[in-house]
Amino acid sequence: MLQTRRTVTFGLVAALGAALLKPVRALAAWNQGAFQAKSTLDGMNALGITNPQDTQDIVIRAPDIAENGAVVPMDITSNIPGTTSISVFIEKNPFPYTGTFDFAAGAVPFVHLRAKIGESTPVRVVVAAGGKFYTAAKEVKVTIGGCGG
Amino acid sequence: MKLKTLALLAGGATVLASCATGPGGTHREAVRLMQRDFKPVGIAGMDRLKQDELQAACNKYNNDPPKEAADKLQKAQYATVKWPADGKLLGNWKEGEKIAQRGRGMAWNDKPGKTSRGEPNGGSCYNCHQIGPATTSFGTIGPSLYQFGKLRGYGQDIQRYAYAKIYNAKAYVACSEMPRFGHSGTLTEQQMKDLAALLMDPASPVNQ
Amino acid sequence: MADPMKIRATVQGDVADVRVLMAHPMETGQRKQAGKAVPLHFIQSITAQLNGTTVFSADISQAISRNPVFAFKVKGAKAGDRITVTWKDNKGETRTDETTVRGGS
Amino acid sequence: MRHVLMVGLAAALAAAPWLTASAQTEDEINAEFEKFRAVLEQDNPAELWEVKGEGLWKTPRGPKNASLEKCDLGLGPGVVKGAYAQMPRYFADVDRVMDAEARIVHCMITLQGFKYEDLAKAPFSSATRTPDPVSIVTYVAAQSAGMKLAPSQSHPKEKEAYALGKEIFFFRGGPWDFSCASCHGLEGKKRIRTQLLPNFADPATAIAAVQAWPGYRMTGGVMHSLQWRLSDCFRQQRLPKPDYASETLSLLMTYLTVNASGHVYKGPGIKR
Repeated sequence: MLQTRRTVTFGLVAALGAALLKPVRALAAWNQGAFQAKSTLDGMNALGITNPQDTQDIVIRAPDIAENGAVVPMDITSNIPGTTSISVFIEKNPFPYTGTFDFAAGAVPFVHLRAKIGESTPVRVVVAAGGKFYTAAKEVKVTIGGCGG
Repeated sequence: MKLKTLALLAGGATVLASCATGPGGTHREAVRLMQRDFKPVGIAGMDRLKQDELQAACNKYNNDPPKEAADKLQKAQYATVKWPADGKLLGNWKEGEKIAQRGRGMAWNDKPGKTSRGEPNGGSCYNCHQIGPATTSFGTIGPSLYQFGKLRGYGQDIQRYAYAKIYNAKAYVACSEMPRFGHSGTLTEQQMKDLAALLMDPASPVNQ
Repeated sequence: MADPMKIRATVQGDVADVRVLMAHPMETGQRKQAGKAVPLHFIQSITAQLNGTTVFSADISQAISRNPVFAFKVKGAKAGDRITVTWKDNKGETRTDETTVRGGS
Repeated sequence: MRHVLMVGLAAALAAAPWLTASAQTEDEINAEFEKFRAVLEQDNPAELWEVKGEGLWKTPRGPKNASLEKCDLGLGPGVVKGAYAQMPRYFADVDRVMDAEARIVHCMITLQGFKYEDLAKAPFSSATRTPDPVSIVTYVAAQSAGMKLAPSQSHPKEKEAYALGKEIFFFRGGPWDFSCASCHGLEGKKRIRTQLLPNFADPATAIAAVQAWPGYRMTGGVMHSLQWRLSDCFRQQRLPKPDYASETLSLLMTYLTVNASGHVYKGPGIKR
């Protein structure tokens, strides 16, 4: 379903042409079901992600221990040919599904983002490529705060 | 020094006179400016800018008083310790752990004896000390207190030391950076007993 | 009105490194102010175009940090190309800014 | 590609150690923080306020409908480039040493007709509001990025300011007997909880005080200035509250900045 939505979106873009003024995203619905899912699995189901294969070809560069859970920087790179999107799940956040990043027309499958992490958690990444899903995860530990004053 | 004297001339004869006594003049001028530029907020009144004898002495000696002066200061501070009327020095280590974790109290928005959230004042202990093994985010300004009782013994003398050190740290090291939790009215007698138990109860995780 | 974004785009070879700073509170709905929960307010979607063609887009949640920072890479870009970034939040507010790709050092 | 390989290797090496955090040394944790602080610094949201501050500096505003382009930050009216690296400094028109934000406030009052009482009412940032002087000082500070700190110490009042600032830094008071030096005058790498405490009395590490503010604070996601930071230090010292943009704060900043003299200013900062 994830894959289908992207294809439809890009098809529309092509149909309307490059001079399209409105942002493409306005045409695709923000997936409320996935974003409100309380587990990674439910989020994946809502996005139509099925049977993601474990892979070494997704590189997640994030801190082993984050200095501040309010801003955890991550660089995510997919080395899988034909990557069209990268989705991020912060497994122990109240709503794990954090976002999907789509690459088209020559964008390199890489994204840098900064996210809020409530407690130590695996950060799971799912890549869509060639109609299949691939996944990798990285543990991020969040320490508690400073003086509390 | 000469330039400073000139600059301070405008401040009036009293300032000049104090300046002639040396670096103390700069200290006095700094205090005057702080008293002018600071305003009271809630429980933090202007009296907090008035140094007591110990604070003034520590500033005077750059926190390193000569032995004789240090002994005198420590003796006076030890005399401020109010011992529990019931003679019991150890409370509940579980309560002590909470007090050790909490870093709030005594600041602008806090209330007398309570934090702005209505909790009892904290002791901020983990800010500076390693204590229980479960907390890895501890500070290092003070020494590690892990296995405090196990290493020193659980006797009455060590219990008294732990209680008095929490009550008035300056009774042992005149210009220690550790607050005087009993003397300043930050912690209650029961809270100090609970902290002493955290360090001294053989059942406390500190001593495992 | 929303404050402007800061967009930086630098080309190395034929790959442009695009870095975007956005001014947005990204309220999670969990934060309390004066005892009352601040309602959810966050960017939901982002689109980036190179000379008018969409190259990067995203749907995101409130778990993205306040004042979001994103970086991505675009192949086939050259100095002087136009990069346009648009965001839209859950209240329907939107902001578009653009920059010109600069040659790398 | 090399980058990717390196990251992959690091990930492989670091596969499990977080699970045994107690075995991880302070140095390792701090090295990890340091590595990602560099990542965070590369794109600092503080830049959003630089842009905003520049607009505020150049736009005619206030009861007198004037811009700040005639404001003298010490290098002549309107000169912003490099001014921050030489502040605090003595200003003859007010016969005192002023730090950058105090000077900006002075200019907003004298040139634009704003009132001190209004500016001092809520001078610090919240999640939803950044006071104008904070944005402006962020802009002004950014115009000295990459320059060597060289606060002037030629005027007698500037030398006096350093000596007085030093006294304020070491002043012990309040119910907990704290001074600034209780946390920021310590030898060795001391920490409060997990936070490393730079020693501002030591010229080698004093730069950390000056570098950080104005800075973007990740906790709460707000832009704060040194005025806020020092005020908050006094709160944590359990002392009363220093007046916004007061002389006392300028004196303390003089002490900190002169100690950091000669270091390259790389701000505005990004802080935990």
